[in-house]
Amino acid sequence: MALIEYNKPLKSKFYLLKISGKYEAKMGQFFMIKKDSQFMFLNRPMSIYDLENDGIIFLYKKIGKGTTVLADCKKGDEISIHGPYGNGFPMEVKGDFALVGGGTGIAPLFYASKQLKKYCKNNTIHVFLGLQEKNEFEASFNNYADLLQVNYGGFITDYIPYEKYNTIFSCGPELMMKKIEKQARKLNIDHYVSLEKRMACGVGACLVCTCQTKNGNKRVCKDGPVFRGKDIF
Amino acid sequence: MALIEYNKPLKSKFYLLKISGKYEAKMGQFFMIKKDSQFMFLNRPMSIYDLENDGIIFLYKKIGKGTTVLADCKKGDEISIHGPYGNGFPMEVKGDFALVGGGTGIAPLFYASKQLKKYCKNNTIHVFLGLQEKNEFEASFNNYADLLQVNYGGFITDYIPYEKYNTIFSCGPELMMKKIEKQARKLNIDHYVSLEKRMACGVGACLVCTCQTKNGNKRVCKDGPVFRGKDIF
Amino acid sequence: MSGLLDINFLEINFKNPIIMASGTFGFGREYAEIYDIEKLGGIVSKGLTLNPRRGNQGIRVWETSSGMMNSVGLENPGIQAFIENELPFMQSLNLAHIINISGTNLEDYVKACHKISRKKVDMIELNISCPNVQENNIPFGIKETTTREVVKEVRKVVKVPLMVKLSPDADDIIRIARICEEEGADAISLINTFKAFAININEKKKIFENTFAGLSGPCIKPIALRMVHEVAKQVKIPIMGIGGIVNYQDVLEFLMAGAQAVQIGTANFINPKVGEIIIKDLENYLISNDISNISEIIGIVD
Amino acid sequence: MSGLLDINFLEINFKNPIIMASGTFGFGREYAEIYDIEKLGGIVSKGLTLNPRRGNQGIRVWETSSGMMNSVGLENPGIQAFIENELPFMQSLNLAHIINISGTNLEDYVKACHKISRKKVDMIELNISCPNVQENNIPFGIKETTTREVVKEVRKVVKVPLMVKLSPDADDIIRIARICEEEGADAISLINTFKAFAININEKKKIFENTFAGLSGPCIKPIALRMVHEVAKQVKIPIMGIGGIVNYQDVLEFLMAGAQAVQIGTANFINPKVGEIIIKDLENYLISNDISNISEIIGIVD
Ligand SMILES: Cc1cc2nc3c(=O)[nH]c(=O)nc-3n(C[C@H](O)[C@H](O)[C@H](O)COP(=O)(O)OP(=O)(O)OC[C@H]3O[C@@H](n4cnc5c(N)ncnc54)[C@H](O)[C@@H]3O)c2cc1C
Ligand SMILES: Cc1cc2nc3c(=O)[nH]c(=O)nc-3n(C[C@H](O)[C@H](O)[C@H](O)COP(=O)(O)OP(=O)(O)OC[C@H]3O[C@@H](n4cnc5c(N)ncnc54)[C@H](O)[C@@H]3O)c2cc1C
Ligand SMILES: Cc1cc2nc3c(=O)[nH]c(=O)nc-3n(C[C@H](O)[C@H](O)[C@H](O)COP(=O)(O)O)c2cc1C
Ligand SMILES: Cc1cc2nc3c(=O)[nH]c(=O)nc-3n(C[C@H](O)[C@H](O)[C@H](O)COP(=O)(O)O)c2cc1C
Ligand code: FES
Ligand code: FES
Repeated sequence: MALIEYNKPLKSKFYLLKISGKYEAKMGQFFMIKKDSQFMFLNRPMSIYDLENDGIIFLYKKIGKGTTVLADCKKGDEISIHGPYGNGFPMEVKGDFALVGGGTGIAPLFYASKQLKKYCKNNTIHVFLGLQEKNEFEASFNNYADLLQVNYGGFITDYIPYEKYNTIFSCGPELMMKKIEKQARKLNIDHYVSLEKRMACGVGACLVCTCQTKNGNKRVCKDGPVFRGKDIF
Repeated sequence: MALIEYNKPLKSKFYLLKISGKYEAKMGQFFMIKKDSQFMFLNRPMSIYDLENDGIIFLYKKIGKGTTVLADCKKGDEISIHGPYGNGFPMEVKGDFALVGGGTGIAPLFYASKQLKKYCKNNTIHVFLGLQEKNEFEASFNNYADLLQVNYGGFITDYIPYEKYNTIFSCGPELMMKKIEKQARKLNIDHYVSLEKRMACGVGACLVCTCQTKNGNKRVCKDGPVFRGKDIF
Repeated sequence: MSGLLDINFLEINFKNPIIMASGTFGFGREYAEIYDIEKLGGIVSKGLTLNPRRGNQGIRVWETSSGMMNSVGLENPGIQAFIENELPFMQSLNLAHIINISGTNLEDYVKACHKISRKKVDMIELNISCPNVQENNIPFGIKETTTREVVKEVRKVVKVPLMVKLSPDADDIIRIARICEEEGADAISLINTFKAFAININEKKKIFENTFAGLSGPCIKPIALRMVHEVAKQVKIPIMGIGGIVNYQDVLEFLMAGAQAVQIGTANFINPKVGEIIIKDLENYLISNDISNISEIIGIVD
Repeated sequence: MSGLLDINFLEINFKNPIIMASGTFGFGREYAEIYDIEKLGGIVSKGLTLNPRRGNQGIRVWETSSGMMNSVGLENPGIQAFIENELPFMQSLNLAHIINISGTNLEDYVKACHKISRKKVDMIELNISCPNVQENNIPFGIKETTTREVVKEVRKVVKVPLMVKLSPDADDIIRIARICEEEGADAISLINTFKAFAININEKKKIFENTFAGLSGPCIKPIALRMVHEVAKQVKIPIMGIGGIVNYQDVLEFLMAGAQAVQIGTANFINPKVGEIIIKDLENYLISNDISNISEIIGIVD
């Protein structure tokens, strides 16, 4: 059990939720969170948006039962949180990066850009975001990204100069990641995708989050959520 | 849905809960309240402790699952409330009153003493409370009672000068009410008891709160919670 | 009338498919004090038996995760007192009324049904979940033979539409439904409560004097929906879906699964105005989805 | 060892009556990263079949009120790969391990059981809730004849203790339990998930490609407890209680109702350390209630 520090509504039904406590995690990992409510039985997987010394921040969108319960949370409310889970984005990466996020897929990319900035000092980090409308959180990406490009309503994939990058991290709609993979394969870019699947345990024990890869069934929660693009598409 | 104005912990696991809104009710009636939680499916019946212009106040004790959920509520939390339900104490009463409460049975007596003071100006109202230890709310009974006697740990029934009263309202452990009824019958006092039974609907439709009376089965929620002592014991 | 929600069930007109379930709505009087219950499609009476019953002793209700157990034990005034004191009120309401009949032996079932069937009632719902005192206390609706027997005999005396209400504890609910159909039931309603158990661990005793009690509420919905879906595919007579419905989405699930109408029980205890709310929400759903009558979605999911 | 919680179940020593249920704990590896799982009484393996299975397509999990539905479809590496890659790990743990075996026809059941039975395993749990592809896809454990058949044949090849896991959808769970006993089962575990249904009302489609899915979690506890209580009174072999257990109070209910031990499934998903917590709480309960061994309360409620 942990306490909510804040839960700010942003545009387009996005929320920034900070939960107090000391947490350690790799970029691209996720936590399972849940508030006591009759409308939320299972935990909800949420990527790390940011880690601060005194808490962890999630960026989520209100889309259904559980996220509606979360959206109603207030400072001081108790919330249960487990994790970090999942493999996360690879740390032993090299070269210049494009981080591409669409919709809620944007969430893990902020902490990823922060981490990359810290550990890959010599490489450029370009961030590409696809959103329906302008949102309050965008600007903060400028703290770590060497370039930030946001597209509203269209296809962010149309605006990426793929040839510039050695590595791409992408997270968002399947169609988006698929398009990127096509380019990545053509240009021999290392492309890592972060997948979303409905989960129960979050730790790899129940097999409800299985996805099909070139190497057989994999558990998104344990073997992923980050996979090589070429293994998925 | 209504908002919680405050929820103050008192001694002996008692709490004073104020819910905002405009309410009207007779003394001895109750409301059904519930907070969203996986640990609270049914509403909980709670007597009216006090009615103010901008809200209703309950005095409850944390004894199980549901009251633990209530105890965790904070100012600003949403709570669902239905009512008022039940018959309440009779308004067309006469003479001098003793109000006798034990444990959580004390709750309805505060609003009852307030109402009696207002509508039966010429009669004395004596209040007798049985508690395990001194509590913060006791003193407020002095606002309306002409006499307040509190007993800690023992039997409050031993301290009542029964012969002084025309009418007794009692609420508390069955043993307490039974003892009073014995005296009331002897002295020909009008004795009204407020009963507690597990409830589901609270409105008289489901028959889970039936109690046996001299006049056959009665629903505590609808035909009661207030009955004539002589019909019950 | 908007026409959006009205349905025809066994040639009876329901303003909408929302019907209040037996035992959870009394005879309608109490909720009529709380809101305009004539907005409802219909109500089912508290379960009635030939003779008055005082019901079970001890605790009658126990809360569970997303549900409740009840052990009311069919407390009711008996069919004669009902006809005299309650039926006129139900008949006076501008909505469909269904009379729920229970019994603990065949003869009582038949006599009670016979009595009520001579009155002008819209429909009889035969509750076959009651233990048969003559056969090891196993409820009639669990086994095929007792189900066949009671439906056959009751059918002979019932002149009004006859709906049989199934128990989820039935050995094979599809077989039981088919038997009801074979024996002349006009419709099927399902499900009644599940047989369930609870213990007071502090006292190391069972909660209910009667040992077992009936489980209802949202906890049972996924199973109820499965049974409705299975039975709807296997019988030709119409079905009323029951079990754990608390909002309009649940109603849509049951209708899409093949129920022509639904009954709402336990949800009334959580919010007394739930019927009114669901009807409003259903209307809005139909309007915003451009559906001209609710019957269009019945059985739409395979 | 404190001795407070240890139990003897079929001559096997369990540190405590808390066992992790099949399909919810993998083979133990994942939770072993999260806490010291050797504190547990035992673990049951993910359900294994003779041949590897890729499991079901489409959505595999759906949340319900106080529960969840799953349609994993027995994804597993097959008995041979299990023996090579996973069994050594399970055997290396200082706790009892139970191997859960499933099949879709009699031959596969027998072959799989035969294979695993030659290894040093503590116990086999026979899952008879799987649809029998040779008989209309009705699960073996629903009908008496198929239950008898599979238990009889499997018993012939199983040399280790054999526990049969019952389905709550069984026609008559007491009869089915008795048949298992008659055919030589050493113990019974119950219950598996309930067959349930869910609809996506926006898409007007069923949620699961496989149509139905299994319901588990606290929502089913009152029914599971009833079944455990009923079966415990009707068979002489020991019982493991399963269904909706989330805390030590639930465990006490099952033990008092007659189960010798319990299995915990879905609760692991809500709090991964639930096993550790429950064991601690049970210990405290026994100490503060002056009970010297947990077995003292088994079946204490009539
Ligand atoms: C590894 C991972 C990380 C994620 N990170 C974020 C994030 O940072 N921000 C964010 O807004 N969302 C994120 N999501 C998606 C988020 O988990 C879902 O939006 C959320 O679970 C929806 O819950 P709900 O009850 O509101 O939706 P409902 O549709 O009512 O949920 C019903 C069920 O489906 C599941 N579900 C529904 N949509 C999804 C989905 N897209 N992915 C997984 N399960 C789903 C729910 O968990 C629940 O069990 C992530 C998902 C995964 C798998
Ligand atoms: C008309 C009426 C008025 C009441 N007024 C007050 C009041 O003003 N202050 C107060 O502290 N308590 C009052 N009570 C008692 C109060 O309702 C219970 O203490 C409360 O429901 C316990 O809930 P729980 O979940 O904490 O207990 P648990 O024991 O965990 O509850 C389990 C179930 O039993 C029911 N239950 C348990 N104890 C009682 C009880 N004594 N009466 C009725 N149902 C019970 C619960 O509602 C719940 O459904 C009143 C009861 C009635 C019937
Ligand atoms: C308190 C209570 C009393 C009930 N009494 C009856 C009854 O008399 N006859 C009957 O056929 N069903 C009775 N039922 C069953 C309901 O009509 C309904 O079938 C069941 O509760 C499942 O629906 P729900 O989950 O919406 O409550 C009763 C249910 C409850 C909760
Ligand atoms: C995701 C999941 C997978 C399961 N897989 C199996 C299985 O392979 N074999 C089996 O016998 N039971 C399986 N079960 C059933 C559980 O072992 C258990 O009987 C059931 O979930 C009820 O217990 P619970 O309410 O504690 O979860 C599975 C349950 C779940 C939730
Ligand atoms: S959510 Fe359980 S294995 Fe992934
Ligand atoms: S609580 Fe339903 S009749 Fe009293």
